[in-house]
Amino acid sequence: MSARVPLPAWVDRILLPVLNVSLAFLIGGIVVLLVGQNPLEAVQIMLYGAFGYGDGFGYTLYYTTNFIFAGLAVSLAYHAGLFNIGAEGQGYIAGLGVILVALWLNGTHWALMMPLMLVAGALFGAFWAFIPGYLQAKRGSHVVITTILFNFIATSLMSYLISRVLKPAGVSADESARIEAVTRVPQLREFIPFFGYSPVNLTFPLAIAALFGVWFLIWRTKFGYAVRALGFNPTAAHYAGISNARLIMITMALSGGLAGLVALNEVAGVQGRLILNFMAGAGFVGIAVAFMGRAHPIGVALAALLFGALYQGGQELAFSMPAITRDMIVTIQALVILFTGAMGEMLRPPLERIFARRAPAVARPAE
Amino acid sequence: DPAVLYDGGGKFDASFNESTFNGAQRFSEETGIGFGEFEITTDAQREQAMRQFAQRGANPILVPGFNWETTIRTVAAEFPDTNFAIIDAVVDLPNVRSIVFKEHEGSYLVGILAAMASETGTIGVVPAFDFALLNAFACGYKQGAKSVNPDIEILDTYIGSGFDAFNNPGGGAEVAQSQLDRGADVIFQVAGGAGQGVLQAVADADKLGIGVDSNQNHLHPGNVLTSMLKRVDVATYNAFKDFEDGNWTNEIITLGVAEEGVGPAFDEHNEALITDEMRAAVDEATAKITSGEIVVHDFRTDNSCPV
Amino acid sequence: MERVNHPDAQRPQGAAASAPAIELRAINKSFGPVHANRDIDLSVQKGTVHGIVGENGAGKSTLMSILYGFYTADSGDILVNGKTVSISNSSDALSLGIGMVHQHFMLVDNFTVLENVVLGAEGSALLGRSLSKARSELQRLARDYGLEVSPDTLIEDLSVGQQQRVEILKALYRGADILILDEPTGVLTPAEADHLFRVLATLRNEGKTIILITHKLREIMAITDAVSVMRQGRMVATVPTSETSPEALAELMVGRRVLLRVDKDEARPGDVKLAVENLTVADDAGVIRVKGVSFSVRAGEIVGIAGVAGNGQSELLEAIAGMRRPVAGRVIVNGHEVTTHGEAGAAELRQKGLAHVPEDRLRMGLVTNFEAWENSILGYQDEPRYGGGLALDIGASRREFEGRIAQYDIRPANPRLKTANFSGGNQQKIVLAREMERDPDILIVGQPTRGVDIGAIEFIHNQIVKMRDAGKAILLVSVELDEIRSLSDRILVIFDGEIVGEADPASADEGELGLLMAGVHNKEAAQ
Amino acid sequence: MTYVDLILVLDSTVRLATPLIFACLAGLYSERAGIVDIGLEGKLLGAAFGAAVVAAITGSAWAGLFAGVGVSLCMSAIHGFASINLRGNQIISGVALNFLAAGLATFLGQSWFGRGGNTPQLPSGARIPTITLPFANEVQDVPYIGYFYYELISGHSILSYIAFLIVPITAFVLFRTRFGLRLRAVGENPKALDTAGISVTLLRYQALAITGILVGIGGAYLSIAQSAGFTNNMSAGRGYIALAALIFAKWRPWPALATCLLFGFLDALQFRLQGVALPGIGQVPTQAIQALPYVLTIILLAGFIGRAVAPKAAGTPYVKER
Ligand SMILES: Nc1ncnc2c1ncn2[C@@H]1O[C@H](COP(=O)(O)OP(=O)(O)OP(=O)(O)O)[C@@H](O)[C@H]1O
Ligand SMILES: Nc1ncnc2c1ncn2[C@@H]1O[C@H](COP(=O)(O)OP(=O)(O)OP(=O)(O)O)[C@@H](O)[C@H]1O
Ligand SMILES: [Mg+2]
Ligand SMILES: [Mg+2]
Repeated sequence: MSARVPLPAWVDRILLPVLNVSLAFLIGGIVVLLVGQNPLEAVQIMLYGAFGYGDGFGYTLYYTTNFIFAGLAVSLAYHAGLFNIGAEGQGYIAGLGVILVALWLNGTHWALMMPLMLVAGALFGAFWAFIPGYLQAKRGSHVVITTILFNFIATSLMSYLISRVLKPAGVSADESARIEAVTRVPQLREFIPFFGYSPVNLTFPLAIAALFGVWFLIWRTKFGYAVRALGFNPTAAHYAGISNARLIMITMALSGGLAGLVALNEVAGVQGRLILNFMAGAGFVGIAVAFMGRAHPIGVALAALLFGALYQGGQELAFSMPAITRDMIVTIQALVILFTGAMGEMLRPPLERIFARRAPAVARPAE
Repeated sequence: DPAVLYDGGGKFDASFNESTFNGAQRFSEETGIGFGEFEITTDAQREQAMRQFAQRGANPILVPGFNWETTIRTVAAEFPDTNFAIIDAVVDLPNVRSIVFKEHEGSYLVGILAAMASETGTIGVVPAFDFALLNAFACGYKQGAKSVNPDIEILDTYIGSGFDAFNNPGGGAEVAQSQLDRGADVIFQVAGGAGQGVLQAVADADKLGIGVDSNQNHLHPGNVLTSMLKRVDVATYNAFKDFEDGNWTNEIITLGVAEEGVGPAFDEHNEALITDEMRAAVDEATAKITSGEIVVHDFRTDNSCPV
Repeated sequence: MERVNHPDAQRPQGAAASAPAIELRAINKSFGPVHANRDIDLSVQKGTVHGIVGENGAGKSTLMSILYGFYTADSGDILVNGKTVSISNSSDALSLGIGMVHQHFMLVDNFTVLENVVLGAEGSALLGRSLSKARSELQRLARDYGLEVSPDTLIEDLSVGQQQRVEILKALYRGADILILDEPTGVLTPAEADHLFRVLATLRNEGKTIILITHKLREIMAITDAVSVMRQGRMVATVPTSETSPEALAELMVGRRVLLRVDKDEARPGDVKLAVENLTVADDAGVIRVKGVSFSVRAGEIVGIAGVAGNGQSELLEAIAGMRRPVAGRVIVNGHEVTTHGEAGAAELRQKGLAHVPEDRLRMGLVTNFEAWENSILGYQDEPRYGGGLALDIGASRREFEGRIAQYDIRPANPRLKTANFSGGNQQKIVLAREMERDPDILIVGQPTRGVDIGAIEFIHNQIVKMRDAGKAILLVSVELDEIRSLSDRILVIFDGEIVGEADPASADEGELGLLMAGVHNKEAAQ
Repeated sequence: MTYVDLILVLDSTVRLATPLIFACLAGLYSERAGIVDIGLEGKLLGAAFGAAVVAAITGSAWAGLFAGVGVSLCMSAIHGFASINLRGNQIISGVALNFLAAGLATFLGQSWFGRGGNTPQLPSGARIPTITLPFANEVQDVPYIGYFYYELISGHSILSYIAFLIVPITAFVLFRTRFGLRLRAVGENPKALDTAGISVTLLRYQALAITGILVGIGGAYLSIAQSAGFTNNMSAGRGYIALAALIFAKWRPWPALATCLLFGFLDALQFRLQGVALPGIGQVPTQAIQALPYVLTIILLAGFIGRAVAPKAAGTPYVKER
């Protein structure tokens, strides 16, 4: 076995991920070939659909918004050593907070309402994550189980509330009353016509802000310092005078709050009403996004964009190539997760061989 | 060319999306005219895909499911020269045809059959989850059964609490079993894909199931009493055909028992199960519903069921 | 009394004629950019005890791990009993009769002793038979070598000394002819160490070959036949032990003269700074570990607590540091009774002027995934000098740490290096620098030199004495009796959660202290 | 609730618990070996698909069972390659497998059968049969005992009996065999095993193979025993529930059985309590009843179960040199 030489930074951070995505598409391309379509054309359609024109790009960003929030939610908890599988349910419950405030003050201008809906969504999401956090901190109940179970409970609760409480009589769909246009979070297209009809809205800049916010929180505040200490070594955190229990509860609540912002995008930004299952799996995609992004906001942003592009590009592909169904899109997404996430190191050894410098490694003095 | 956009459950949901597809397919086979189609994966794709079809000149554009209501309002207004059709909702725009079914009426007739076929005096209904449309089926069914036998016991059990429930035949089978255990001998499934589990469990126990949406009598001949047909396929076919023949109208089409848009399926598979008496009772109720003598309550009007 | 006994003074000279048990030729190994071993040659004669010494990070463990097949060398040859062999994994090594006791134990914590011993050498597919065979074999080993350990106890319930015994038993159970021990005495009490060396002597007399890595030069002088010195990845010398001295070895290792004893003046004790009254503390499982202990520490004195590991020292330290809520009793720091023991209690104690160098730096004192500067504020992160309000002032923290790097000679001098990548000695310096530079009134120190090389030990001891001379109250807990004796102004002996005696380091007799530590309360009973 | 009701609920419990038991024990092997498997859901689905496809084509339930196991073994192999050889993140690999199964099953099913991924309805010969135990019919009228034997003990799918059998086998393997000892060791401290001369890689692959086989049987149960064909996404979250059950049971086989039975029981009960007026409370929304199993689980967890400590090495790839 030869000495392992670290790859140049650009190879590690750019070339390797690019090669991984290409590999995923290569395998996806074989699937496309199998159904008798041209893979190159398919890739072109996907790329064009995701980035090539205003509408498409807007849709990409709209999906990205959701995935950023969900990815950040999972990441933040992860830094404290907690695996939050419950972003799906937390976002779902947050929808309730958003809609309650929106309907209560329906007709009020969005400039006033957006902060209110944001806070309401975040609070509801935070609440739904706080309970598992509390149970973990005080009762030692494993947060993985409790968040899974809370997803199921959220489904039941929301089903009841939407179908039986919020649904106006005489409406056939199981959904809440509508939020008036002035109250809804405005679409970016109202300011930037480039985005065409796409639903990307003011929540997107908020997501970008959240990326910075979480980065700042984790790496530039005392709180973040404590969170990371806790995540890496709870005993050392205890030694440092940090209250592990309190920190677990706060971190879970913050994580749920972030997940709750998905609801702001969906309920107040896109749907304008509360519908069943509006999360549509965004919370689970958030897990993949967080881990692929190595729980770092830059990574989360890129992974969220990748998934946003896959969702939107996939839509275009399914639309333009009827032979390619939505299930194939899911398959291609799976391949991307597999090759860029789980098998991301596969190409490292060959790259290391290629980039291994001739000269023997400069020895760092052993001490 | 015409186009179809399916609702969230997807083209092959063993329910009304599939029915829509069948209608479009029949039209295509008969006329040789192709049709565009798209299955959404997220709610945000509704508007996007509908607009894409409209921009590419598809006409008419048909969508099954009331979830399309908001979308069609937006997009139909943008494309006044394109014709749209929506099934299960009313959209009052000059270029939209609305097709609504009175599922409660058809379910009422099916309920009559169930009550008459039951030997135990207990029957069941299995909706996928607590959802107004599904409750409308269940509520009509209960009214029909009670009209035959006011003392009949009707078990009503949901499989799950969200759209996932449509994909859970294992859960459907178990729910059916729980009703069978409690004495039900006729069970009406209103659960899409999960309904197959219901019918399977009922057939395994050699009792009677009732299919929904399309004719499912053939699935377990001798163990499917009937199916509550909802002729989405016919409505789709007719819409496309009307457009082709120049007969397109932008009106509200209500399909109830009177219009033969809903009702029980009779065919060779359930011939042996349906007595003349049952046929007569159904015919009588059909006549009374048509004449307005019987008004079947629609759950959706007030979110509640009188029985 | 000689600390390390030689049951047998004569060395098997005749063995030199046959091929060496182990011969390494031009071994090279790199971890990424770190060249841990370069062109290492080593020859170990059969039936001898061969010592290896070197600073932290010199490459000793790496070399031995290569011999044991845990790492694969980048280049070089290994000869066992004169034959070139290829050792690509540990089972190759085991089948060549090489056994190893690792520096960091390779035990499964929630397994019993017996299960750990048979793991990988079970024999039959069903456990029952292997276990009963191992049980009787363990009895034999216990008889032959005095390595007693209860076979059905979980590893996590054993003291480190006992855990190490299990490691040795593992190797012997596998029939090792060549036994590698990597810093085996780092965690042992003198009595345990003595015992270990008696066992090693017995093994050598049976013809087995032993390679011993240690930082304690006295052990090298006492037990080994030859000694090799490593420095910065190279083998710098191999000499017969009889022809060298601790001073000479120390100079070879570090490259300069090292003072091997602590120089300090009389203590001038002042006011009581730390008082412990009737302190009773339970461990996580609720077992009472400290039983109504009372003592006090004055400004300007070092009070040493001597005792065999596992007699309540850890719980005592944690209670004093505010991390553990006592069952009963009080801790009075600087005249104030401590109230917020438990969850976030350590923070209150720090504010009151108590600094704590924990026993186990990797588990408690450091977040090894943090960069070094981040660890330099651990526990003090909320102080205003590291940023007002919520924000953390990275610049200030780093600058401060850079100053300390120079002062404490922390190597490599890179504040942004991940802490895990510093050597044990340097990790310890990071902790010490953090706690001492706070200018605390009271310093409690647990096992300050565990696993640390002699150069660093010298430095650390001098720092502690300097603190005392600056008028700090210092409580020192160590299982190294030498360390306690050379640093302390007063010695308290702890046994089974109680202070069983007090001694003056100047006059205390080592044997007497040893008996106290072993729980023999009065001399008469001992004799 | 009468005696008969109780027996019927328990009967239902067995059926509902069967796939959970397989998935949960499957997860037990991999997590005990230090590999977190969040992909149980996808493996259940993949196996259900494979089983239904082959059963539909061959008409043989046994061929279907083998195919189902084969599919989940392949998925385990991918998981192993990613997380053992490439030291990739086990969670991502599991999530990817979940997506892969959902997408590929529907895609392949559609291209083979043209029913949107669903396989054709299986005839009874292509389904795993149920077993009537000896004398079940004869004794069914004996009060209590006879009925208990007839209804609850007899008459289940062969796979249900296998599920119950796997539990003592697992307990035996885990705690009484050499393999079990090594398996537990590799999940706690792989270094200890490595230095003992045992290959960590090989052992982890073996564990994953067992995981594949067990979860494969569980998936086959869904499509060719409980149901008569494959339906899209028919695993319906059972993989996640199994994961929760595993933690609840603290990674031990008998408690795993108990937990799966508890989940099955609460679910069975839930179906029967819908619409029933509860004493003292009256009619409650069905959603409250549906959420009951999860709420009760959380209460049990918080109230009685306490801290669950995972195998120490679970989730982290084994790296010798960094
Ligand atoms: N697993 C590893 N991965 C990468 N680098 C390593 C690893 N183990 C050791 N090193 C590097 O190799 C060098 C030599 O380490 P080694 O463990 O052999 O030192 P040592 O002489 O045993 O030190 P100590 O006295 O502290 O035990 C270290 O400085 C370290 O940087
Ligand atoms: N992954 C690694 N990368 C770089 N250096 C490492 C790595 N792992 C360990 N080291 C370094 O290798 C050297 C030896 O490590 P080892 O774990 O054997 O003992 P140590 O850190 O010196 O601890 P001790 O205090 O027990 O002597 C140390 O310098 C340690 O920090
Ligand atoms: Mg070492
Ligand atoms: Mg060391």
